[in-house]
Order: sequence, then structure tokens, then C-alpha cells
Amino acid sequence: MGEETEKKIIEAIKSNFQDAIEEAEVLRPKRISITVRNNKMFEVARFLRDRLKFDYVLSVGAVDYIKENRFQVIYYLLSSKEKVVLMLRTNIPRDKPFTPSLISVWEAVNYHERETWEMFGITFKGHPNLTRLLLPEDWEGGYPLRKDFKLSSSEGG
Amino acid sequence: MTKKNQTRRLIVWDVFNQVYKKIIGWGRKYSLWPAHFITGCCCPEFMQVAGPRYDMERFGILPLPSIRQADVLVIIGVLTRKMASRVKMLWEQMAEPKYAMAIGACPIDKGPFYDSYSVVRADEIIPVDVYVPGCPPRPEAMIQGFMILQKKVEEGV
Amino acid sequence: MSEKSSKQVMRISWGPQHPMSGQVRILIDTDGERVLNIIPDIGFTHRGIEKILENRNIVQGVVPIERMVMVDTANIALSYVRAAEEILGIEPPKRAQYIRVIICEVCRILSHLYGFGLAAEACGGYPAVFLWSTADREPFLDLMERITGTRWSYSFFVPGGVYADFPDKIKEKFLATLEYFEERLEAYRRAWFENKIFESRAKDVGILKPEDAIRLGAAGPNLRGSGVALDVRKDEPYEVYDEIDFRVITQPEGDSYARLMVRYLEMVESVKIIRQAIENMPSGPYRKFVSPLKRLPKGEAYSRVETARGELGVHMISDGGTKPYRVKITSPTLRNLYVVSQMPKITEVLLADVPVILYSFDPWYLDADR
Amino acid sequence: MVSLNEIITSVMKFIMLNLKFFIQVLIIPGLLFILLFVTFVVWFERKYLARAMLRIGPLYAGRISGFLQPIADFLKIFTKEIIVPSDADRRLFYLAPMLLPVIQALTIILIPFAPDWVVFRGSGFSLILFFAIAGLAPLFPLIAGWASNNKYTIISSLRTAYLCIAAEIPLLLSAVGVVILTGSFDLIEIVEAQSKVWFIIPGFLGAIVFFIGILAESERVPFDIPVAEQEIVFGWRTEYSGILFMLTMMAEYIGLLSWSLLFITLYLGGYQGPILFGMPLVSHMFWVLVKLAVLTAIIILFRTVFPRFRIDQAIKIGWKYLIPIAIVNIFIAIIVKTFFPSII
Repeated sequence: MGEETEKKIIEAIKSNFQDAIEEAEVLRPKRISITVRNNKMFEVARFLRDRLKFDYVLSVGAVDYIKENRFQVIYYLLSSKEKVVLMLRTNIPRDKPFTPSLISVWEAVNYHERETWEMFGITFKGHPNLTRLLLPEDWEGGYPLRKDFKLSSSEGG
Repeated sequence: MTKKNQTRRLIVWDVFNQVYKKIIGWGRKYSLWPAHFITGCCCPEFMQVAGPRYDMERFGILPLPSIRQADVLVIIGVLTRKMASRVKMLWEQMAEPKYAMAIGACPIDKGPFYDSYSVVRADEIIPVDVYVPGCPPRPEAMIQGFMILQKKVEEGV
Repeated sequence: MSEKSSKQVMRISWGPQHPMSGQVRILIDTDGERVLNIIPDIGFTHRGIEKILENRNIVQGVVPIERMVMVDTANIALSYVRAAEEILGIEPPKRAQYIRVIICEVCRILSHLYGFGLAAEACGGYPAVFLWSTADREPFLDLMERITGTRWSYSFFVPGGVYADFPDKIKEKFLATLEYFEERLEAYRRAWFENKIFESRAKDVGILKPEDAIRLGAAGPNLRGSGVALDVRKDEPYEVYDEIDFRVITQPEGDSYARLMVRYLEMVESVKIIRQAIENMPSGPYRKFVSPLKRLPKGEAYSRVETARGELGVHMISDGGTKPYRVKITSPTLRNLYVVSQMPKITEVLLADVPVILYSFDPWYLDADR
Repeated sequence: MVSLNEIITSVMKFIMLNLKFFIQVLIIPGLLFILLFVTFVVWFERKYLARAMLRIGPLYAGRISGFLQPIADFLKIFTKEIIVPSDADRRLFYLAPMLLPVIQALTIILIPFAPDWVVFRGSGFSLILFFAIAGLAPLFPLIAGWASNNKYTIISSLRTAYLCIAAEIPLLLSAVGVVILTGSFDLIEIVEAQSKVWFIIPGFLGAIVFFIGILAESERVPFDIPVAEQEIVFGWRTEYSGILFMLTMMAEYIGLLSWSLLFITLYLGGYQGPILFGMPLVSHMFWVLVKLAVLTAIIILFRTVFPRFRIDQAIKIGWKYLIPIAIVNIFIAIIVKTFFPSII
């Protein structure tokens, strides 16, 4: 099997954006993970779509590392030619949860970004209509997927 | 009006009343029309009950598109807060001799989602006549629920 | 309101209580019969499964995640279980992988039959085919009851293998059911695909070009219906799909008829897969015991599985506790619903076409709501 | 002061005088026949559809195969609350379902069940009178759709209007074909003219166009677009509950009854048929009922086999295909009338 295609992709990304990439590694065959600085997200995304043909968006998610006081927004991308999954990650501080929306690069992230905003409170700057997607209209219970949002039974352990 | 005529008239009225109750009770029993309304994840099992092998239409149960003509509001599966507001609206729109039935463990007491922040119990929303436990309940259990509802309908005229 | 306010735009809402709209509210802006805008308002069955899974250890977690798509439970449980195995670094025994493939393919047939019946219902009250598909599911449900004990949510997959062994007594019954099902498939083709009125209703309706399908993110049979051959079972073979030869079905046209034809041919393909899996299933252990109280090693895993509705991925991140720290589920129906909402911008859609297009994408709103 | 029994005796004398008229109005082509027909067709359709879906259908309502199911439905609906939406136009809301079955049933008085057994002879123009009355029927879904002030019903009532226009013109043209063959508008003369050969043989194209026109006019399956459950919940009937809903359902079946009776009179030789056991009146009626049963079974069969057209496809069929075929049928009728009069 080998991972030539994955290594070639990482080299291509590293060569173009030395400073923007915090880390890039191959988790396992057909799985790549890159962590990008927040302000360079847009250029890296455009590069991925145009040059490396990552044109299919699987979904957008986020993880709340409450101990390190940071959110990690993850874009799950799939290249329909090489059939490789790439996780484009970026870390943003918990108290200023802002990140540029990549809707102009991939149109399909519309619903996924709305859901991540609703569940984590991360505002995607530039998203045309950040409104409720899953929760009821009259929901004021805060952001459910944050670690400080306690479930009724989680105290019970 | 002698006392004899009065008692005779009362007897006639009482006999007519009972005959009327029996006939209308029999009519309502064999023509329970649930509305086309599925709230949760037990709906494939409800389709099997409507299907050829268990065939709820033997009891005259025919799902109808519009809520105006329905007399049974069947809550099938999990009931979330957003769906509950619609169930409340539907319950008020139904014509008078109306009954409610909750199918599945989730409307009874939130089933496998006992600690979810958005699942509600059915009896917090509408007065439920018959509960059918099970996740999803077997088709025979659902039909037994309908038969219990039929008995209740016939007596409650 | 839409920018073309010169026309009289009427917004119709197909609320949760509507013969055709499952657990969703679909807002349609129409000008007369022409549809300008479709807005699916989902979230009616959002149970917060991702939050619940942070509260369950890896053996308990199979129960809530299976309720995401009740019709296609095995494939979804498989993706959760494979993610857990990847983190634990264990490989289930060969026999367990074969049993998993058999149950997943039976679930694919069950799910396609259900989607098939609803598409028939959407095309105009065509009750016979919907009830035929309900009838044809019963033999498979009996088989599943014999193997796993329940008709729908099996909870049969466990990290490290399967819950019980595949009873060899029912091999002949299984093969007999498959023969019966192939005759029934032939009946569907004659009664349904060669029905002139259905062809006039479904052909050239909701055409999705390949580049639009990828740009908007269609999933599974809807992607393959437009000619794009993306199938996780072939691109990244998991379990024993590399030892079974089957072909990825694509249709070039990309209209509603093609999408339904892809599902129909996939059912035919699944029957072949099950036959091969039953024939060369090895004997041996069916489960490598993993105690649910075992602490997961720190790490993360993203497992991809081809469910009946498209590619579903579970990204599990664990920080060393017995319960995963975060479970992210990529749901195919959310992507399909976005494609449906962009349909009026791609092709011309009439009001009577909306149910046909919507149910040619075979949406399952609980999958999108999680 | 006129006592009670005087009134009763005068009424009885009046009834005895024109007994035949009362039997016609109340029993054979009248109230009892229509109610029994509607009850039987509702039961037959539900059982027939269930058989097509491999299931049993209503079973426990009456002891034998649920034949009391329509009566159970009626009893339940009879005692159900009638809800009138607050912003609906009350008078029109009540008017439409009440008048629609009346208008549909009114057309049955023109149909001859036996040579002299017709309620109203229509002085020689009963075919035109039939189309005049039947032309009123699509008006009431429009009124109901507008009165219940609901988006679904407005769309459905507009669709009824499109469909009925697209269906009535082919019906008229194919009826013209039959009039040419007989030379008169009177239904009894049309039936008498069919004693040698039924008009379905010379006017075969006209029969097909008329049959498709019936399906479209009485909104049976390939054309049940105004009541498309999948798109607009229950069409113009969505807001009705209780007895008003029952009346609208009855109207649908009475429409089917009146149009299939007309098809029988025009093309299947009305009451023509061999006389059984020497009683001409009963055997004439028997033949009409047999043909009606066969025709209704075929129309109900369509519901199990076909999905539904889109409204634009239905209109295209009406205007683009049915009208030209009907015109061709008129030419054939003229040719048959002039060159081979011996056939008729």
C-alpha cells in the first residue's frame, strides 16, 4: 500500500505554506491531518480545492478541549480522485470563538457550519445565514456540545 | 302527564339511549383513523404493522392524510421538544372524540435517550390513553395497543 | 422573500404532519406550480446523540447510535465499533468480519426496500409497491430475528467481534429467502420500472450533473446516480469486502429514475455479496472479548462505512477514560438534504416534482438530526 | 283546523297516485340505490386495494370479511365534531359539501334504466341536459377551496378547474360522435339505436376518449391530482371534518356513478340485453347494474396499477391527444353513418 500519495500531498502543502501549517501528519493510509493557523485558513482551503482536488466535503465538526481552553474546528474533506480523507484543523481560543467561514470555497459546508455554530457557539465569519438548524426555535439552554453543558445524568456518572 | 306516562317515556328514552350508545360505540370502535404523523424512530415498525403480514386495516384502522378527520393521534417513537410543540398544536386541531396513543419506550420515559437534553415524555404534552412499551415494540404489541384502545373507545362513548 | 418578488410567491409548509414529509418541515416557495425555493427545516428528532455518546462506554454506545437510522442499523453500528477497534488497536476474528458483512448487506437491502416503497408512494399514491416492499422485508426480518434476537435495532456488533455466532442451521433458509427475493425483484422491475406513468414522472426530473453532485455533496446512491463511482466498500475496503467481488453501480443520467435504478441494482448486488459471504465463511471464534470497563488508549480514529444512504463516518477521540471524549458523526442525509434544497437552482422543479425528487434522495431525517 | 290524520290521508293519496315516480326517486335510480352503491363501492375498493397490496383489508367490522366497515365509518363520522376554521367563509364552507353530492346525483335522473323507467325524459335533449348539470360539479371544489382559506385547498381547487376544463371538451366531442350515429340527443333513443350493435364497436376511439375523460372528470387515480395526498394534504377536503367530510367523500363516488352510467348508456347499450324469465323491467335494470359493476371494477383496478400524472401532463393529454382523437372519431362516425348505415 504505502503512503506515497499521502506523503506527496503533505509535501505539496508544506512547500506552499511553511508558516501557516502548525503540523501535518499521516494518521494511517488514506487519512491525513493538517493543523492550520486560523488567519491562513482561507488560502490553504483554496489551495486544497484547486490544486490538490479536495472537492468533496464530508462534514464540519469541532472538539472542545476545556482543559487547554481551546476549540478545534475540523473540516473533513475527501478527494474524489485519490479517495483520501483530509482533516483540516484549526485551533481557536475558547473565549474568542471566531473563525473564517469557508462557504465561499466549498458551498456544501453551509448546513454543517450552522450546526457547529449551534452546538458550540463558534461563529463562522462570512456565513450568509447562521441560524438554528437542529435545536428548537425557543432554545436558550446554551451550547449543548460544550464540555461545561452538563447532561441530567452526567453528575450521576 | 300522569306518572305512568312519565315513567314509560323515561324507560323508552333509557332503552333508546343504550341502543344508541351500543351502535355508535361499535361504529367508533371499528373506524379509528390515525393521522399520517410519525414523530420518531419506531416508524419502520409501524409500517410493518400497516403492512400485509400484521395488517392493522383488519380493525378498520386507516391512516388518513389530514388531521381534521383523524381521531387517534399516534405518537410513534421519540418525542423531542421541537416536535412536542407541533404535537400540542395538532392535538388542539383534532375533532372532538379524539384519543392519543404512545408507541415505544421513548414517549413513556425517554427510552435509550434517558439523559438527552431535548427528549420529552408524551404525557407532559398531551393526555395519552394507551402506552405501548418496547424499543421498537413488536407489531403484535402495537396491535394489542390498538385493541385496548378499541375497548376503551367502545366503553367511553 | 426571494428576490423575484414581482411574482406572487406563496410559501407552503409541509409540516411534520403531512403524508409525505416524515419528521421534517419542508418550506416551499412557489409561484403557481413552479417551485423557486425548497428549505428543509430539520431538527424535529434531534436527540443529541453525540452528547449522549460522551456519556456511554464503547459497548453501551452502540445502542443510541443505532437509533440514528432504524432501517439501516447494522452499518451505523459497524462504523462506531470499527472506530473503537481502531483506537484499541484490535482486529476482530475473520468469522466475525464475515458475519458483520452479511448483516450489513441485509440491512442495505432492508433500507433500500423502505426507500423504494416511499419513492413509489411519493410518485402518486401507488399503494401496491409500498406494501409489497413492506411484505418483502418480513422474510429478512425473520432471519435477523433468528440471528440477532430482534427485528430492528440489533445491538449485535461489539468492539472485538459479534455478540453471538451465526447459527449454521439457517444457511439453507437464508439461501431460500434470497432466491425468493430475486423473484420479487423481477416483479418490481416489471411493475415499477416499466410503468409508463412512473417513467414520465421520474425521468428527467431533478437532474443532478456529476460536477454539481460533488460540489453540493450528494452521498451514496445519489452520487452514483449521477455517474460518480465513489463507494467506500471499493475505495477503502473494510471488513472482508476486498475478498468479495462485486461491482459499483453507477447510472449516467442523474435524474430521479437513475437514482432509484441505482438502489434497485444495488439490491441485486447485495444478494450476490451475501451468497459469497455465506459460502466462504470460515469457522472459528466469533468474538475477541473486550471488557467495557477497559480504559481506551489516548488517540483518535475516523472510520468510514458505506451505509445505504451514503458514506457515514465516526470520528472518535479518546483521552484515556473508559468513555470516548468526543464522537463526531458525519451524516449522509444532511448532505443529501442540502442538495435537495439547492435543486430549484439547478433544474426546473414543479410542485408535483418535489416529493419525487425528495424521495429519490431517500432521506432519513433522524440521520440528519442525530 | 285541519287534523293530523287528514293531512296523512291526502299525502298517502298523492303518493298512491304517482307511485312510480316515488319509487324511481326513492329507490331504484334514486336515494337508496345511490347510498347502497356508495357503501358497496367503498367496501369493494378497500378490499380490492388490500388484495393488491397482498393484505386482507377490513375484516372484523361485519362478521364476514368486514362488509359493515363503511357503515362503521359512517356511524363514527356522523357523531364527530364539525370544525370550521376561524377565518373561513362560514356560509360557503357549509354550502359546498352539501350541494356537491346533490348536483352529482341530479344527473342520474336522466339515465334510462328501462324503456319507460326514467325519472325525467328531458323532452328529447337529455344528453345536453346531462352535460349542463355535470358541468356545474367542478364549481363546488372551487367554492370549498376558496372558503376554507387554506393554501393546500386553494392550489387543489385551481387544479380541479384546470383538470375539468381539459376533461370536459373531449367528453363532449366523443358524445357528439354518438349523437351523429343515432341522430338524436335523447338518451332513450340512443339506447334503442344500439339494439343491433353497441356503439363501442363502431365508435371505439370515442369510447376510449370518453373512458379517459371519465377518469379525469371524476378524479380517479391516474388523474386524482386535485386530491394528491403527497403534495397537498387532502386537496380541497383538508379542512372538512365530521359529516361534511363524509358528504365530500360521497360526492366523489356519486360522480363516478353518474359518469359511468352515462358511459353505459352511450357506448354499452344502456339496458339492452336478453330478457330473463319474461320480466322485461327487472332484466333491463339487471343488465344496467351488471355493466355498472364491471365498469366500476375496471376503474378501481386502475388505482392499484398506476401512479399519478402531474397536472401539466394531464392537461397535455387532454388537449394534445384526446381532442384530436375525438375529432377523428367524429369523422369515422360520419363515414359509418353515410356509407354503411346497415351496421347500426
